[in-house]
Amino acid sequence: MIAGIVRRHGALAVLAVLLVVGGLSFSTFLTPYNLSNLAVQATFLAVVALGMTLVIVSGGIDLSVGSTFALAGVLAAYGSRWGLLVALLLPLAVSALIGLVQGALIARWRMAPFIVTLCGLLFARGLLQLLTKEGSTTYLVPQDSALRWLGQGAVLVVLAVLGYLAGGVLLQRTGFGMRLFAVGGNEDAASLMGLPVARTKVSVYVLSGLLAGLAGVMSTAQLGSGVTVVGVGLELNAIAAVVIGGTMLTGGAGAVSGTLAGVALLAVIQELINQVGRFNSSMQAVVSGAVLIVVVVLQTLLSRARR
Amino acid sequence: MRLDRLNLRDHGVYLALVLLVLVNLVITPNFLTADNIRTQLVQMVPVLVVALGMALVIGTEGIDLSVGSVMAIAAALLPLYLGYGALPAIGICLVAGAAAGLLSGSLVTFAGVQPIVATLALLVGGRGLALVIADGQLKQIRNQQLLDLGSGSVLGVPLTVFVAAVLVVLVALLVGKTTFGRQLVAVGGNRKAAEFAGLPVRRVLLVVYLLSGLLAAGAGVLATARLTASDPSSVGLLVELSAITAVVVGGTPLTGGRVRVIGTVAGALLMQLIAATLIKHDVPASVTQMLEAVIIASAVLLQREGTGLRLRRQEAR
Amino acid sequence: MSNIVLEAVGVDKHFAGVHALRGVDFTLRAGQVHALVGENGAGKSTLIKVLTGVHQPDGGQLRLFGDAVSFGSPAQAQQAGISTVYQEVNLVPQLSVAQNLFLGREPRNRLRLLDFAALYRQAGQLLGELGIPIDPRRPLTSYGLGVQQMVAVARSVGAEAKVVIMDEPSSSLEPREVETLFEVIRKLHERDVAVVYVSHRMEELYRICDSVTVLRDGQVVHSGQMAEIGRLELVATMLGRELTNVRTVFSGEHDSRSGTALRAVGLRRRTVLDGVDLDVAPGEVLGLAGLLGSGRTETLKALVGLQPLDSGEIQVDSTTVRTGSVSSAIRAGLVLVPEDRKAEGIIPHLSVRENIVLAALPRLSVAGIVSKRRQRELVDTFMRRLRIKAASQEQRVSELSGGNQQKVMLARWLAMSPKVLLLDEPTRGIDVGAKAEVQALVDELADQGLGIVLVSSDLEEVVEGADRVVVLREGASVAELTGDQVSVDSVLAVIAHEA
Amino acid sequence: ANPEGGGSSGTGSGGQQTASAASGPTCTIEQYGATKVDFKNAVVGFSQSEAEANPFRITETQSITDEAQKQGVQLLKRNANSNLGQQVSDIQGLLAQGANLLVVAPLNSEGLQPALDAARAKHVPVVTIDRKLSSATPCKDYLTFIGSDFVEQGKRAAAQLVKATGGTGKVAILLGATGNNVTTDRTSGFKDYLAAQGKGLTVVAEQTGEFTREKGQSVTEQLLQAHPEITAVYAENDEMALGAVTAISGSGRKPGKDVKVVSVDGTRNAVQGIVDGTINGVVESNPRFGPLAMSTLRDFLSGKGIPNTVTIKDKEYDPGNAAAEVAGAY
Ligand SMILES: Nc1ncnc2c1ncn2[C@@H]1O[C@H](COP(=O)(O)OP(=O)(O)OP(=O)(O)O)[C@@H](O)[C@H]1O
Ligand SMILES: Nc1ncnc2c1ncn2[C@@H]1O[C@H](COP(=O)(O)OP(=O)(O)OP(=O)(O)O)[C@@H](O)[C@H]1O
Ligand SMILES: [Mg+2]
Ligand SMILES: [Mg+2]
Repeated sequence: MIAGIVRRHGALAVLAVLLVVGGLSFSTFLTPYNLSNLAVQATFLAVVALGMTLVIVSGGIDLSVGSTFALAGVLAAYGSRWGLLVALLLPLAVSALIGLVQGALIARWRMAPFIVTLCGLLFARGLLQLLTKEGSTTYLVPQDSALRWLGQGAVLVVLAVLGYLAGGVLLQRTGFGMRLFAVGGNEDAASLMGLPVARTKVSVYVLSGLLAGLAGVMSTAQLGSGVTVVGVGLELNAIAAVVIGGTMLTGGAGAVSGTLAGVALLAVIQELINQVGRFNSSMQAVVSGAVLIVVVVLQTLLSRARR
Repeated sequence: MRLDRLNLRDHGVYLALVLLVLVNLVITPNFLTADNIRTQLVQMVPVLVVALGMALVIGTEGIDLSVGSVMAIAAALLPLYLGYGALPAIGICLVAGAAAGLLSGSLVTFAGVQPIVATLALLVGGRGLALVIADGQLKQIRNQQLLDLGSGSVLGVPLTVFVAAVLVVLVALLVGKTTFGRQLVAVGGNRKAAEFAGLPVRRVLLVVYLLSGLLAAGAGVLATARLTASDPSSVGLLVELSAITAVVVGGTPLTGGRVRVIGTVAGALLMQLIAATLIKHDVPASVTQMLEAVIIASAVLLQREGTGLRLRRQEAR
Repeated sequence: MSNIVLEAVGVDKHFAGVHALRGVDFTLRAGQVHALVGENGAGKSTLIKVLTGVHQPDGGQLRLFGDAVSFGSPAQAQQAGISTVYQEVNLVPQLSVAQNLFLGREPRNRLRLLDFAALYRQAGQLLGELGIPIDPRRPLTSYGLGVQQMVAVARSVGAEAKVVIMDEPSSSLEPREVETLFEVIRKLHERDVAVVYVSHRMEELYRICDSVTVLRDGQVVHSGQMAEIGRLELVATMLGRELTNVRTVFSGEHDSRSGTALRAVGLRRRTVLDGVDLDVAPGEVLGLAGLLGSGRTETLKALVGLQPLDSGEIQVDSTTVRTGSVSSAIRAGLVLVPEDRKAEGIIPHLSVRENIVLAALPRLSVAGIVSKRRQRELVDTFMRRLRIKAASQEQRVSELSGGNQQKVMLARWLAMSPKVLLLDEPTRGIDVGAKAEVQALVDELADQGLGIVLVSSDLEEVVEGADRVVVLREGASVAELTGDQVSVDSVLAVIAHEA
Repeated sequence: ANPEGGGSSGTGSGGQQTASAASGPTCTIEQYGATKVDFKNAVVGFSQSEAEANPFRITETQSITDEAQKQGVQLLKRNANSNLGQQVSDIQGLLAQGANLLVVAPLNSEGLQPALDAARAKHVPVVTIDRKLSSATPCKDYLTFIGSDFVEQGKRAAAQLVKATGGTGKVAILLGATGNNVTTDRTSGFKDYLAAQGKGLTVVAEQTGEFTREKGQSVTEQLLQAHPEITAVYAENDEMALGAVTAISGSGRKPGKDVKVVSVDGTRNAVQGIVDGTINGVVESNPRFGPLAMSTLRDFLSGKGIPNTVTIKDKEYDPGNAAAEVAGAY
């Protein structure tokens, strides 16, 4: 418990330091305009990372989220010509289905999550390309579609915040959440205790798929079109955010609040590198990598020292 | 191999491989030609070499996402030192790869950072570093020795394939016949028990990541020699995923505690043949990806653990 | 006679290469406390797993209250009212004690959300009733194996069960906890709950069980009332050997030699150790006694460098060992057979051979290359000497019965030809026959001049096996008993002094 | 990648962009509704789409940087590293940092709407370069587009191939990265031209080489074995063409003779290939946007009408001019 709180605060502490340093160094950093832009842009990763947190707590991993995100975005744009309902239901149904198939392969057929979701990553991306004629077609959201209303910054942020509140309650306050911790902590024990291990695992991949899909829909709503080239590498950012947030990849421990701090931290680091402005793209990558190392080492040491 | 161990779990990948070859014999023109076999082997060399190191890392229940970037760093360094001759330049690349591996290894062992994130940081930063070293430029290789390494052959066997074969034998011996190899699988099988048994757990982990970096750098050199150019922006892109897939399809579980070297070779060959088959039949990229997903999943499904309770790894700390 | 609750008829179970159960008939009546006994590897745990849906039988039938049933998973068995404490502790270490107690049936509030206040209250109540004074909010990992075992028992009792099955629940428990356990079982008996009780401790069986089923090599060789079979006869039935060949106790005194094999002075480590002093002569067996959590395991781990120390000195054969370093302890000849063999001992994927040679590998290899032949010879020797029952050297160690896994652990360390052997619960989960063998082995090793430190929750074992006993309390050595003082009563008296 | 990866050697100095004669509607500062600022005191924000890891991008960014310096205007740069969300955020970040003129190299032809809206809300004009936004409207969502016509590039490459092969043969196409409209346009232009004026050339395979040399090489190796009848390769960038050349010689054939090769880009390595006889023709795609972009912005601020599209005139390299032009290639 206490270790969990400390771990969550690890990311928050680093975040606070960066915000102060950034605010003092750049006059254009802590402006409401800039912060709200950052918040809106971070919502997509935040929603994806929420699902990733649940999966990782259950002892798994989901590499397919980036592709599912992109596929759902394309489907939302495609479906938007038939109204808001189709624009929402079509992508969410497909994302949930992807999660369901992956979950079934992992839970019932006992395949390694890493490989199953890697296949999911390939498959969803392939499907997306098939639907868009090898990426040559981009579906547009009609100007008058209600989906565009959903894409306003404020709406996106509210959606993400609601998602995190619900995720927090789900993980900390429900039997399902306890089962996730149990399955992630000791799967054999959970099974011997009579917990529905397979059902829990399937559900968590469905949830992750749904959340990735939702993020994709939100992105399409914001961009006004089903862009095909988005979401590449999103899974790695989500994993990084989750881990920086103090969730163990070994499963059985973690919190969504930490993940939110992790997402914010990644966004702020990127923005600070941009504000410095001196680096070319290669040097930016070097700096991000180095900062990432420093952050995870700090975070790990902090959580270990106080445990 | 003992008879009672001959089961699908160990041999799913070979079965898949045989099936794919049979299918190709029927549908692909010029499949069983020496040229084609050479091409497939040559093309799979970088992935295979990376996968050998990856298999060791996965054997300890770790993972190394940085291999592609390490390949890029090696590729970027190579042309800078070719002035001193091919061998010294290659030596420098290998040292750099080992150093990168040592860095991930230290993060994992001493700082206690989880492998996937430690090496993710290096994946991001490493390629950037490679591009900084190369100033973002692709450089043509003109050193004849290196070009010979890329395109030469002895007795019809391409040199790069020969090098890879030697590495396979060395890694197989390392895993199967040495103290280190046995300690490695023990660390992956139950790290706490390995500590209780007095094994040098940290040293094993450090060396494993070091070897992975070393092999990745070697793969970077081989890829550069074959390409006749140092291309840090694209060499080894996404190779980590191909390598992990080859390792897992080859029967090494991601939960550690077991390393299948020959299986890894078969896994890499399977991946290569899938890609080649789809290209030769001009399958569009979308369908290619979907088919790859299905074939990989089926191959892994063939060798999944039996039903019943799985003895799960213990918690690391 | 009361009515039959659970029944197995002609149950068969095969594993790869092992016929674990052969036509087993088993009958359990309401209110009965039924002992299930047998050698290591006889099939007790397998039968339990078949009864509770972990394994599906290959043949035969299960009946619950006369109706044929088949459980596809432990969850189904639990829904049918069968609650089980499995042999190795199977809980979720990162979760709190309370969460472990109530996983799957957590108290909810009106919004159907978890009610933590109620959870901790009920957990505290349950633990209080069972006399387990621990904090239900703390994560389970912060407690030792014994406490965890009690938590597992509490969990099984908490459920509204008609059948409670306990597979070696007492193997890490102190006399005091065992009493608590018996109290629980008596209450279950009064509620007319049927109990299956597995243990290798004979005296326990005779105290609380009213009927008994004996398994040998997967077959039922005896079934009847406990009162109708004598203790020695029961042991002989289990082992399938003549009574005269069964020895169940240590030989007693060893002639310890002069000098010290191990000397430890002032071992201290924040919050766990607070000044432990020990010395062991070559050929001597030193017993460590104390309550659950008194720091015995911590002491042993500290000795072999698995725990860094804040202060203290350790000497083997008068040379100082670097503290906090496992390899220097091993080099000095100081080795530990740990108590939690599942988490700290075996490497489940690996074969019996590889598990045994693990620590000795560097000595079996030349220039880093290991010789398979030398491994085989070594393993062969120890498998014969310790009578390890396995299909072959190459069988996965995770497939062995609990007792045989324990012997594999012993073999791993004996293969190192140590000078000082630290044994933490060496006979935990070992059957009477094997226990005698292990005890004889300890005698023999002591006679060969090894210094031995013995920790066991079975106080009788300590008293009979040890020449001298050091009592620990709250991480400090508080008393030493020698000669005639070494008796169950006096040790208990010293321990109880604390309370 | 792209528009795409390129050859090797530094950013050649020659080859300034020139616009083809513009026609059609124009856009003035009043029509656009931008805030009037003095060009000399302006802050120009440049949003680059991809890492500067290939000659095209390196030259493009360098050209803009150099020109800003020459004109004495302040320049803020950001790079989205192929991440569309990042580019949206980059553009907003540039606005937050006070940019009052924007030059954007879009990562994708769709999906920048939120960023364009943000610029509009701040009355900041946006010049897009190198990749056209398809559904956005010039003079409303953005000021103008400066860049090449990728379809036209594909057609010109086809014309070169017809000339080199004499109009008959089997062609393999090395496609660029999937999901990229540069790929789509260069493919359709190429195929349209063959359908109209190169019926003797049949496409036997089209596989992606992802704009990289390595993929270009390995894909070509596979294709040459599966289709030994291939006599021509159309690579959608120079890098893949250079990979194909290595593959062709590896198979024992002569690149440029047994198998003809044409590509798009105009990097120095490829033009050198023409000189060496291994490549038969290259269509240029000029990355030096700096002068044209800056002068467009300056003209706009001074009240001139800006055409909705400024199409640049790309050169073409063939055996006739390669030796003379190679020094000016980038
Ligand atoms: N999963 C398995 N795979 C293969 N063999 C198994 C498996 N589980 C048990 N066995 C074998 O079945 C036999 C019975 O084992 P079981 O665990 O039931 O013994 P036990 O009576 O509980 O012994 P102990 O007293 O040591 O716990 C043993 O020979 C064991 O090796
Ligand atoms: N009431 C308690 N009963 C048992 N263990 C407790 C209790 N309270 C705390 N503990 C913790 O359990 C841990 C077990 O310590 P250790 O294993 O060294 O003791 P032990 O004497 O070997 O007992 P065990 O029989 O559990 O192995 C200690 O760190 C102690 O903090
Ligand atoms: Mg048992
Ligand atoms: Mg203990």
